[in-house]
Amino acid sequence: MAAPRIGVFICHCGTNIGGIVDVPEVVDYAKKLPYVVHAEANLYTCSEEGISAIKEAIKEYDLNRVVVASCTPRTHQPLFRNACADAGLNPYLFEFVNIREHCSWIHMHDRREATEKAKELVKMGVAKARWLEAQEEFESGVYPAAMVIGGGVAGMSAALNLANQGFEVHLVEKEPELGGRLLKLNRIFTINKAPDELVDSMVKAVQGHSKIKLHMPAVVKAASGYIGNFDVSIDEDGQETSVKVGVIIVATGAQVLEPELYSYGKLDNVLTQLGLEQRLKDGKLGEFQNVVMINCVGARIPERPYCSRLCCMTAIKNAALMKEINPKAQVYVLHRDLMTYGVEFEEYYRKAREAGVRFIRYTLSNPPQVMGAKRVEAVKVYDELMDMEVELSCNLLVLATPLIPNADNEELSKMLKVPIGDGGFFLEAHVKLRPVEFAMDGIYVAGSCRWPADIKESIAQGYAAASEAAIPLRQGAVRVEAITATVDPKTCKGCGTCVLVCPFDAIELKESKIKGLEGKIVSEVNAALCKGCGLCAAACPNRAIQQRGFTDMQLLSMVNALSGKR
Amino acid sequence: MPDIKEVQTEFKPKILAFCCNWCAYAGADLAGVSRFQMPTNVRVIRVMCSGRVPPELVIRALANGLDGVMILGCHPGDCHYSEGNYLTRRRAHVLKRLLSYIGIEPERFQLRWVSAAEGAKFSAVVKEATDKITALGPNRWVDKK
Amino acid sequence: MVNQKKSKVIEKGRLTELLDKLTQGYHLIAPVQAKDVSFRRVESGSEVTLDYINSVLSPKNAFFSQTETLFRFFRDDNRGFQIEPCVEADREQVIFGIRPCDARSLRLMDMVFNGQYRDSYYLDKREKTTLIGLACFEPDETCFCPTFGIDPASGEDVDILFSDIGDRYLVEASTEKGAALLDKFAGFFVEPRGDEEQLRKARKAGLARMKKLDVSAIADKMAPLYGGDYWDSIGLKCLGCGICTYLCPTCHCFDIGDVNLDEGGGRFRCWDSCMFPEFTLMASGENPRPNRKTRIQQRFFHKLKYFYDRNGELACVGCGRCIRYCPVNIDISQIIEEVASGKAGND
Amino acid sequence: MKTSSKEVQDSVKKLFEDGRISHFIGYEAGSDSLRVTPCFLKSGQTVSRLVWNPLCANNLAKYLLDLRKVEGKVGILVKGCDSRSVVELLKENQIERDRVFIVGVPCSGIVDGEKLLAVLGISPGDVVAVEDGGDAFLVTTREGKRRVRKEQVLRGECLVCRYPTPVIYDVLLGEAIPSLPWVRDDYSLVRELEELSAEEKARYWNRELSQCIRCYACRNVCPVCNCPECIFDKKAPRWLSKANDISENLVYHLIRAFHVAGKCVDCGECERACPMGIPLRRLNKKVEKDLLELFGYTAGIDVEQQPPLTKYQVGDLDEFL
Repeated sequence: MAAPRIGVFICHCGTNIGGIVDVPEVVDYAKKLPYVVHAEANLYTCSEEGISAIKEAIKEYDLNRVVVASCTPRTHQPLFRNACADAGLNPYLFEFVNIREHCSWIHMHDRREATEKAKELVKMGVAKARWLEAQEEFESGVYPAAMVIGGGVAGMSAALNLANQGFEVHLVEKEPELGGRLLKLNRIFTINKAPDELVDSMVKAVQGHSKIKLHMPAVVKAASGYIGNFDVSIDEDGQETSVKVGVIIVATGAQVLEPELYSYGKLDNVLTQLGLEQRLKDGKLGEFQNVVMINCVGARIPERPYCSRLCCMTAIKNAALMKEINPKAQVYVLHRDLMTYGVEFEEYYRKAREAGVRFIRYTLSNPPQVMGAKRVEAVKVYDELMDMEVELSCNLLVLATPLIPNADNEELSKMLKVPIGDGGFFLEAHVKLRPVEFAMDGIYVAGSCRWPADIKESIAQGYAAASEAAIPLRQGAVRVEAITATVDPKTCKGCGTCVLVCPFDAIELKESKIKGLEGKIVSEVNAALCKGCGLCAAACPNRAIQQRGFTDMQLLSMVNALSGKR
Repeated sequence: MPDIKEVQTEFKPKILAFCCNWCAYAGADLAGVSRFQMPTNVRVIRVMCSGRVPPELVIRALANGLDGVMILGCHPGDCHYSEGNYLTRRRAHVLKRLLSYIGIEPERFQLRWVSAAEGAKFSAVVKEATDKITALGPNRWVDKK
Repeated sequence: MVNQKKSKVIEKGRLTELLDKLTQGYHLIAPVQAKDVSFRRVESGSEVTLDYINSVLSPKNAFFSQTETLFRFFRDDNRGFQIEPCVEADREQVIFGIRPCDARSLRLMDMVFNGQYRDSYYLDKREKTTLIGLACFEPDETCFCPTFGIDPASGEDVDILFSDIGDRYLVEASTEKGAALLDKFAGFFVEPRGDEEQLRKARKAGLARMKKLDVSAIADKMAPLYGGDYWDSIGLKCLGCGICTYLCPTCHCFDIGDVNLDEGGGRFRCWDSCMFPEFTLMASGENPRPNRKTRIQQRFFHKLKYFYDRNGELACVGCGRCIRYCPVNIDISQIIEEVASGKAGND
Repeated sequence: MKTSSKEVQDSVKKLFEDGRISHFIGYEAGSDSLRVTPCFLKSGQTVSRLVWNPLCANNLAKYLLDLRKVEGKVGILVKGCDSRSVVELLKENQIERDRVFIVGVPCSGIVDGEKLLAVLGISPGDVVAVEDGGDAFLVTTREGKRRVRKEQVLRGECLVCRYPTPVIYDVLLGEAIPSLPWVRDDYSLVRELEELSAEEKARYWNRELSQCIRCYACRNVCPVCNCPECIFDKKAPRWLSKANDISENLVYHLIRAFHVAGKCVDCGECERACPMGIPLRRLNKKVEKDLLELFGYTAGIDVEQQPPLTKYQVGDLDEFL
């Protein structure tokens, strides 16, 4: 390796830096730092002029490391890396020092100290730069096909979206028909239509699409690989087939809780809302007079603290329908809070009230009581508003229960190496910023398997996931910033600590194939899976695994430089 | 009249902060963009995740004579790598106790959560650390040299 | 040999006072009781203990310290350096209480540091030191200094020998340096009463039981064992730590390193150990002694053959420290016995 | 220590005869009567060398690492603490379970030679043999037999041992010992120090660690210090200066304490090996205590248990805000 020849470029940033920090003094200081062969000030290093100054200096001084002290790498790093690359220097031989956000802008009243700090930050950057190494980015092709797991509305929307963009889609549904949970419903809230009207066209479109290969009934048995290159094995009618895809969308939905409360399952006039819809759909409900519905059954309790979001609307929908079927019926909805957000839902609720549905608020500490030995005869409830207990005659009790995660989520999560959150639903990469991606590249999530979602939301999420998934498919290749981990197989002892801490399952213990180490069990990093967090590098007891761009040598050199050690 | 000879040079602690790229470093950037003024004592080293900072590096920094070391990462649950900061948190609990056990004041090593939106918190953390460590005086480790 | 004319006596009650006096004109290094007894610089006589067989660390530290700065340097503005040599020992020093085995080890160290290359750092301290030995009448089980021709009750390698003979010490100077020191502090010493030699003889009675091994042709007997499987099980058992080499009064290997700071720095040397893998690690990555077997073999070959071939002496004084402190009980006296008796043959 | 040397010898002999092992790691008499030394056998012919007595302090698990590549299975004699080191080696994939044959011996305490000599007021040469006598050690001296209450002369780690019976073995020689009667507060040593002021703590450790000569015996004797190239030996980056001063000594011992965190089983070998008598267990015990209190973790009891610093719980203590 050639001796380091470091060039340092200090940006005035107009007066942003230069108005506070004594830039010429920092330049003079930088010139005396070890391995620095050139240092200069620029009015704006990021300007065309600044960029060409870097390129020229690389040639003139035969620089093999470049340090720019200016603003934040979070915005400007790509620009300077490209400048280096244009001048024939590997872009990873560039180091950024932030003397604006982290110095001049926050120490405007102490020019002396700000200058001293800028000098020290430059010293640290130079110390790191001395140990930078040229890196190659990992690039791998993306197999132009997608898999969508789950044939509900979310999954079908995603599949259709991708297929219409021209990508081959494998849609895997475990039931013998498409449509998911929607098929079990009687009506859909706010539009009050039968679900068939919605689903049928979608199902037909899916079934008739030349780009969609339907696997049904089928389940995913195993999966391996990484973005662009997944191998998924599916069990289709007892036959195992292997499918190669570049991206995967998880849209497996959720299920309705069957409660062990309010004599459900013991007395035959107690139903869940879904059970009620099933009977309505099948025309088997029969006569009824007084209907009581209880909301939040098994939800928003310590063992299941979340709100399932859909059950209030479902209860309102069915309460109104009961009133419609039998206007003489007394229909009560006992609720804790009503989640009828937005104009559309609020209006739906108002209409139900107008139709004569009565709403009574109960509290968790004082839940309704069911009366009756063989059948429910009445429900006693403490009405908070009236501050008294009322007894409601009842010959049909309907319980609104929350959506709960599918039992096989955990299995699927292990297979795909995507996380499950606290409640058992799948966990997206970021709650706000990355709502339909998993932290694992190339795998996306949509619909109620992530969190209870209504039809509109499920479809929107299906489209969103498809659009995210289309990016790598369209690009045809993925590049990974060269900050991924590397293993020194000579010193690796195969203890597996890195394997345990890696959040992306990017590291595996394998027999080494390197000459002289054949058969030794060592860690191996899959660069396509590695996201460059460096957890492994911090956990490895003898530092056999390192994160490129953030090696021990580089970080320790910065610490030493800051402490006045060379 | 105070004896002028007794007046010593003011102690200006030198504090190192490892900031994760996604939250704390961005928070520090935001503090800059917002022009929140703060003490000049803290120097930032950018890492991709707070979980990249091994205890060895903290120990080495303190042994080198730095007066304080901070690791600033995403709030629990917000880690860009989903769980890096949880591992950092476990290690930090153990390290903090170990350092305190050998007589290094706990204030000299801190783990704090700073999100990308918390420019004000970043500046508060810097100020607080500077004040506390100034009050403690120079790192005891230096006396050992 | 002891010059009878120089023989003196000091009453035990006056020893502390003498040591106090010594601290005024000299750096006094003497055995101090901590967890174990070790030689340290003391400020007063009362810190000194005489209740010990021998110290954990040998007194070699006083001449060849574990870490020693050789010179300092300062950077000037033009990227040059100014070098400042380290100050020489600023005062004469006295080591009080050194055992005859350790005193002999200094003779062996002299062969290294005062041979072809004269090591001024070592020699400066050596020249400025007066050794006051303490005769050893109750050696440890692990002691075997007679093997190397050392009389644990003799003053052969010290400047002055103190022998504890009950209520007083018999004090004999064996060098001019020693005699001069006695003269300087003549007020503490009185003429012998006459029974001293007899008392000393009685105390020496127990020494006859000491282990004395046959090392007459040991270097020759070592030669055929090189690379042999005799060292396999020893190497397997050995942990590769530095206890034996660091506690050994004759081991003298060192490494050199720099402290490099912004404003300057220094060069230091520090003890090193042939038991450590990186001792022979080359910049290329090649290591000629790649495992514990080859390293421990080196240690015994150095002690029992190479040093002898070069200097005509074996590099062991039988102090027994390595035997006492080895966590896995590797025992150099056993190895000498096995080599000498031919039991250490290769299978 | 009901198990006798004879039982160990017979059992090992049988293992060799039945072809179940090709090597055995045990103890044999040392160069004096207060010492034993590790013993490596390759056949049943020499089993009479093997001993088992209250002097068998060495944690032999370390040697399994050296015999990873031999033909056949390696047999090893383990006490409770040693067996926990074996668990840690298995966890770290450093040995394969089906390549070792573990002969467990329940252990009711190992004698601390120095304490014994001090209590009896004798010198090492006076001791002829030490045997287990239930709640006391039976010491044969040149002057006759003496009985010493165990609590007076046990090694420090044995005074707080909660696993006298091996936690993993293929065969157990003798009856399991559920607990030791003298074991009470495991962490009194740590608590004493925790209660000191920062200044007092610093002074304490300065005093202790300034004695360190960096011979690395504590590291080299430790079964869980098994990295092929220790970070302290690395030249680049250099984590530790070779110059010996208290500051660097502190760096060494702190980092080492961290590296064995969650793996240290308090076998006490580091402290036993230290020629300078540095109370190293006090450092490792602190980490052990914190891991227990913070994460409910105890090392070396279950091969399936994941090391505490490689995992987390969302609800872990958060004192950082």
